[in-house]
Amino acid sequence: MTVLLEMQGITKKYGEFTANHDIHFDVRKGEIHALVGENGAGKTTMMRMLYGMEQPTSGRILVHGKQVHFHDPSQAIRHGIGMVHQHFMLFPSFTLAENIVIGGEPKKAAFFDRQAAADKVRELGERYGMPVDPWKKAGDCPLGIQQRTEILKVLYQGADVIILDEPTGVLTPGEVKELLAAIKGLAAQGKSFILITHKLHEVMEAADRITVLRDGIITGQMKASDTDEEQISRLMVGRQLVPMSRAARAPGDTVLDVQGIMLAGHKGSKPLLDDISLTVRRGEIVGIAGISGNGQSELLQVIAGLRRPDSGTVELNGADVTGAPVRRIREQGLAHIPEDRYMWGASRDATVLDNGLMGHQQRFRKRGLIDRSALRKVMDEWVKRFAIKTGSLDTQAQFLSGGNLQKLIAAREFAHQQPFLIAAEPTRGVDVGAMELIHGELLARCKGGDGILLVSSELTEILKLSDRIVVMYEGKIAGELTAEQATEEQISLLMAGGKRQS
Amino acid sequence: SGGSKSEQSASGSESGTAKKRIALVLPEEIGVNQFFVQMDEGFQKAGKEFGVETKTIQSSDPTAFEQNMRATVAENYDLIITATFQAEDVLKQVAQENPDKSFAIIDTTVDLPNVRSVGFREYEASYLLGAAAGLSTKTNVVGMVAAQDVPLLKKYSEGFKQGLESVNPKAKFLIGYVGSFNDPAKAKELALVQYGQGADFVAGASATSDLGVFEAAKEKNLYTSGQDTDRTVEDPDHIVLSQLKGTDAVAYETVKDFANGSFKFGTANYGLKEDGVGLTFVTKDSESKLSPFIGEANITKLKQIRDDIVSGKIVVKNPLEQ
Amino acid sequence: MNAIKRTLLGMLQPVVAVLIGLLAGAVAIILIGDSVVDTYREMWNGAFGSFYFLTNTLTRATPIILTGLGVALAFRAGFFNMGATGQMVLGGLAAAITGLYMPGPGWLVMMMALLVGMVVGGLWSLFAGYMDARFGVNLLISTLLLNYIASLFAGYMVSFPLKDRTGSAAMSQTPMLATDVWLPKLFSGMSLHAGFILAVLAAVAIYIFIHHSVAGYEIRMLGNNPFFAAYGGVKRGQMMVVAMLTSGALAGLAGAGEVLGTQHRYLDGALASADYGWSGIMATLLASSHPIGTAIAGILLAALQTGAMGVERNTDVPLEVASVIQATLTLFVSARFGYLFLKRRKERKNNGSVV
Amino acid sequence: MDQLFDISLFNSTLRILTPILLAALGGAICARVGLFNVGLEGLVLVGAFSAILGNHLLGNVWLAVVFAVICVMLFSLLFAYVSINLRANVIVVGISLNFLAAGLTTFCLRAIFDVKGAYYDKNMQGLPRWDIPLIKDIPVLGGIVSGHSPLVYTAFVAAIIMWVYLFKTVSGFRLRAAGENPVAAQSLGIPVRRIQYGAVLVSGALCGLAGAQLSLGQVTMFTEGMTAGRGFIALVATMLGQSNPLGVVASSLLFGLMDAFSIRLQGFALPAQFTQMLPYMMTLAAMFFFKDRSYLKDAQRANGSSR
Ligand SMILES: Nc1ncnc2c1ncn2[C@@H]1O[C@H](COP(=O)(O)OP(=O)(O)OP(=O)(O)O)[C@@H](O)[C@H]1O
Ligand SMILES: Nc1ncnc2c1ncn2[C@@H]1O[C@H](COP(=O)(O)OP(=O)(O)OP(=O)(O)O)[C@@H](O)[C@H]1O
Ligand SMILES: [Mg+2]
Ligand SMILES: [Mg+2]
Repeated sequence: MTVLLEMQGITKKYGEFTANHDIHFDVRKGEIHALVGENGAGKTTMMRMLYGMEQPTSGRILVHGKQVHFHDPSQAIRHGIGMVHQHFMLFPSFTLAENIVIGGEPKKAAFFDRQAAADKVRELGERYGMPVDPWKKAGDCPLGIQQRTEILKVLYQGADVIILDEPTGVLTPGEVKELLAAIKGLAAQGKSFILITHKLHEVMEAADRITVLRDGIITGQMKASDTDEEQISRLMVGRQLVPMSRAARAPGDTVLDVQGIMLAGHKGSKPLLDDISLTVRRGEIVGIAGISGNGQSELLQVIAGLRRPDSGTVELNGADVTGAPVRRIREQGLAHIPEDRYMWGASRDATVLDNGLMGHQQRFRKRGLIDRSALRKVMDEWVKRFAIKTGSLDTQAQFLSGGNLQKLIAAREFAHQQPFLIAAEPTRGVDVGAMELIHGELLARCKGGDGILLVSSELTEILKLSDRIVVMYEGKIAGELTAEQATEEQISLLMAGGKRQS
Repeated sequence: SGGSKSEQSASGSESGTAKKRIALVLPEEIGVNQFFVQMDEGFQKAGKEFGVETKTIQSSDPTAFEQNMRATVAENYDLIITATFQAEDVLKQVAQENPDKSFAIIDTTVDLPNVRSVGFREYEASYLLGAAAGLSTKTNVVGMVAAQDVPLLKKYSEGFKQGLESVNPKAKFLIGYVGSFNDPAKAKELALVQYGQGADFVAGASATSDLGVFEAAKEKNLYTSGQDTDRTVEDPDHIVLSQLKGTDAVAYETVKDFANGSFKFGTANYGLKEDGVGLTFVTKDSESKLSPFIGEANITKLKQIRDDIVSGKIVVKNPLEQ
Repeated sequence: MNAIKRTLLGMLQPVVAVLIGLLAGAVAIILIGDSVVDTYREMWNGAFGSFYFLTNTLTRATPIILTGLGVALAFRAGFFNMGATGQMVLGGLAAAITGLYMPGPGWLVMMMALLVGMVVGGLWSLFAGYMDARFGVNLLISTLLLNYIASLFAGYMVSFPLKDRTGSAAMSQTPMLATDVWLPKLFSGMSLHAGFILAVLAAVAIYIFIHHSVAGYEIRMLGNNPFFAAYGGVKRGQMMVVAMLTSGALAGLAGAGEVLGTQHRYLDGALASADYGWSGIMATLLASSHPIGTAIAGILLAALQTGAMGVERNTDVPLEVASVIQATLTLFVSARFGYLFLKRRKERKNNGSVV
Repeated sequence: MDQLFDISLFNSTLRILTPILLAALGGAICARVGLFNVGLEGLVLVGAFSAILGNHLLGNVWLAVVFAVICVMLFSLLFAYVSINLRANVIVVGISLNFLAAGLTTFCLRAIFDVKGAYYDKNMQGLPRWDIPLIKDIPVLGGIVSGHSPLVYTAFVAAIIMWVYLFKTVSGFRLRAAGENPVAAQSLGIPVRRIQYGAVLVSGALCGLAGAQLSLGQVTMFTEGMTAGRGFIALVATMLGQSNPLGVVASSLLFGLMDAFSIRLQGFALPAQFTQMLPYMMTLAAMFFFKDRSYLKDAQRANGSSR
């Protein structure tokens, strides 16, 4: 097979810090090359160099055997390299069609032929099994659709080598299956992929070759057929992972009681939440499954006090908190790992220290001032316990890798010691080691008698942790299953709006 | 002013011939008002003629003015001239703090032993102008475009109104305010509105903005009047009168007196009687020819009114004394 | 070591910018055919030439610092408050009214006048904040518009009901305040008044508030990411009230300080024509909303202005050219030469392969 | 009351709003590329001066307009260079430009024309008034619409062209993209900087026209500071119109109408200060009805200065 793209001895330094060291890496025509590694291992950095967003400190990049220097992404695009970024690069107020065709817009004279663009996008979506509504605004779409839009954009640009940086992080199992199938189909047609993911089963399912990165160094490179998940994770983490076992639990009193929540949709459209009732007891984990955009986010916002329901009640820890201010709800017993860490969970411009303080203001208040030294002490512990990689506590949060930021947020919320915890997508974009840590922590809390409401688009996560599983579809509860009853097929069917089989 | 003072100042001047140094410190930027420009011209002219070193200092705002005044005192000018009501506060303070320094103020009165003040009774000239308008209007509607609705400008508007009512009680008086001293476009709109309301004479009393009134007059064949200097020369067909105020002469005289050693402190007040204020064609001839809108007959009547004011037969109320 | 290096690098940026600004100003001076050296010497003298001129500069800096601090606090909370001028005008007017009509001993009246000025400025600012929070009326626009409304209203008040009827009665101004109500001068014969002390104290207090207090933390987070703040239980409404009220109160204090310390009466147009509001906004932006930095930038801007006055008085360079030089300097002071220069060099050093 | 509402009210509305509309369109295109232009006031002032200067030098009112446009475009390059290349805070740059323009025009007035305060030449020809052939005979409409300076019509045409450009053409689409998410636009190879420069230049051209309308259309003269805050009102119109050219037309119309109305309201018992408040009050009131602030938020975030 012909080598399309090659990195030879690439090293990338940020000041003193080496993000990539002596990387040798290549992509062949029609292959899917998976790149795996822990958070902060240097995967994204590698790809940014390939895509012209960063320049290597030393080493060479070859395309079709010829050395290239990319100074900006447009040059990479011209050489047939496309990238789907982990954090989307979309224009929220533009339609999906506009987002996809930008840079290669169909024209009538100098005018933008939006109809032609929509037709092309519709056709493109159908061809690759990723249909989108071309006329919808990107900002109004759920993350899954935004992700799809990003992939379609790269395909529209006609890339031969497509870099996907954690493309499945926000997709539902069905969507993941479709995506992987589409990738494989495209690979068969001669397109090449670099696939970055933390989900090893996806790697095993789709990849032809696998490269493992640890602390900026390649620790292994092999054919997918020659290896297994265990070996890969050992290469990634540098140690053996212990499989977790679930102890039987005996749930106690109700800690969260949601009754008949209604939330109207935007002018005349379907309600966002339609008569949702649900309880969580102490010492149990209730999982909410569903394709993103079916009301999970809104439900969490209602419970957390970020949105007022049109009717219905929320009772937390024995008190009615419907429509109460967030602070009161938190004091009443809520901790909350939010689903979108950049939108809700953190302030990028603030320091790690300031990000850690949120919600703990009262605890670290000393005569109206912030007791920073006490906070530092506590946060140093978090950093150690969750192995958060950060320059210092005074680094701005935007310089943390996504996984490390997630660990910071989790640590902050676990520190609340509240009887009820919302964990929304707690391990999105997090590597296996960190995932193990967060899962372990969740189970420990549950064992200690706290109630947990887990929302995840990751079915395995739901199945692994939950005692009961609630499936949401179009703002309604489509079904509820116990951990023993539930199978992946059953849940998938409910998630897709199918009737519950009894 | 003794010789010792000039010796002190000599250190600051380049030649060492002990030229007297006089500063004109203005409370605003010169371009804000034609009146300042005129004053500065008289000041500079006298400086050249009488061999005095002159320096004009403008100020961007009241705080800057105070700082400029104080700095000018510190820099040892032999005489510091300033002008207008805006300068009163600061001058009172500075002059009191520096009793051995000489000051002069134009256009208002500050009663201190080391200040020479010259005020004007513009309202007398305004009265004449108002009477002229009242005598001449054919539509019995006259207007005025003033800069701002502030007490200061009552000197113009109230005097005008008195004069107008005295000769033509039935005439309707319109007044519009620009809200700014330098927005000719807005002033023009105001004049056009008054024209629309039937005015055939619109007086300008809005400093630089008057230019907009003049343009409206030209465009709609209205009659208008200017301020301070003889503006009729600019467009005698439409600018038919001009209210006069001798600020340049006062600045000139002040410098002249100081240079000749005949400078005296005290207050003076110039009105029609002293020829400090006036109206073209009535108190002073003009290069331009008289507009038929006013007509010789009216001028004769106006001259009579002027004489009556001077003799005290007509008493024009000072609008600022209420 | 690293901290020292960072501070030095941080200082390099403004120094380079000022140098370029001076260079650009020099071009303007040469164009009109004057001596660059003389002009800049007079500029320096006008700003810092002697203790007297230094105090002049600090006097002028006082309202700039105070409005700047107010703007900084609002910016930190994410509210783009452009209404400093209006808040200052109403604060000044209110202080003058209190100073004139409140009975009691002078010092008490003075304190009350300052307080009332702050309250009125704060309420005017809060009004804009309230319209934003409650009705979604954009703050940036409303504060700009409220400036005009405040100035016109104050103009009406001092032209009619509150007009000074003593003396020549020609000015739109309130009567003069009794001398025992004036803010004390710090040095006799100099214009610097106690308002400057208040400004310095305010800078320190706002610094501690923003960077070390819990409420300040919540305000900062609100400004950084309002969603994050809401999620963490920060009460947006409450913090908005605190931020806008304080912000307006500081502008009101600036106005009250000018009235009690400099003009000793409310004089129509005096506060607006000096552009303290815009200068305050510039000071804040130059300092990236850091309170201490805002105070320093305020002094710098004031120095440019008093320097320009010095140029006007002592050279043949006219006032408008002095203001051209002043504008050129501020234009370049906010530019990031130092930063770009350093960054490029660093990149070259670190990434050998970059062409 | 019929004195308040007559044809001349609407006629003068069109005159009053034109400089504001032109400048606000300039502000809108800058806002669309993420540059919040507080310097409109200064740009218009330079335009007003250079229009008069051009007329004086070239003796032709059309060349004078072109001259003004070119001068302001050059002046606006300063804005572009300092804020785009030197990454200075756009608001500081805008405020500085306002001061710079005030100083520069005053200085040039003295240096070139040797006058202070105002330059006025009674022989100078201002912009002609166009009587539009057919429309001028229509009873009411003719009186309102016909007989204005060509720049009045230009302003409305410019608004429509800008609307078509921004929302219908490919190039306008990319311009909006560059403003909405510069990083993403850059990553697609869209030349963000070049687009920003282009937008600033267009804004300069529009402000040049605005200035020309003020000094050659509404009156024929230049006086110091004759913009008298119109640039700031244009800024408000830009924001109120959400940087959409048609929205900007609507907000400028509102302001122009209220200003024309407030002039007529003087003399109806209210003190002038209160009638002068009317345009600002009404604009404020109008904001209760235009609440979509998403675009403004982006614009504020883009210049990052609230941090
Ligand atoms: N511009 C930069 N300056 C300094 N350090 C950087 C920079 N970019 C990345 N890093 C650091 O380099 C390391 C590698 O980051 P990278 O994003 O490539 O990791 P990753 O493998 O993509 O991690 P994740 O799985 O979390 O996405 C991280 O520790 C990161 O903090
Ligand atoms: N100037 C910088 N200094 C330090 N780190 C930086 C700098 N610029 C970027 N980084 C870091 O480089 C990495 C690359 O960022 P990217 O946007 O690709 O996603 P990510 O943070 O790696 O997300 P995730 O960890 O989920 O993969 C991030 O860790 C980012 O915070
Ligand atoms: Mg990554
Ligand atoms: Mg990363």
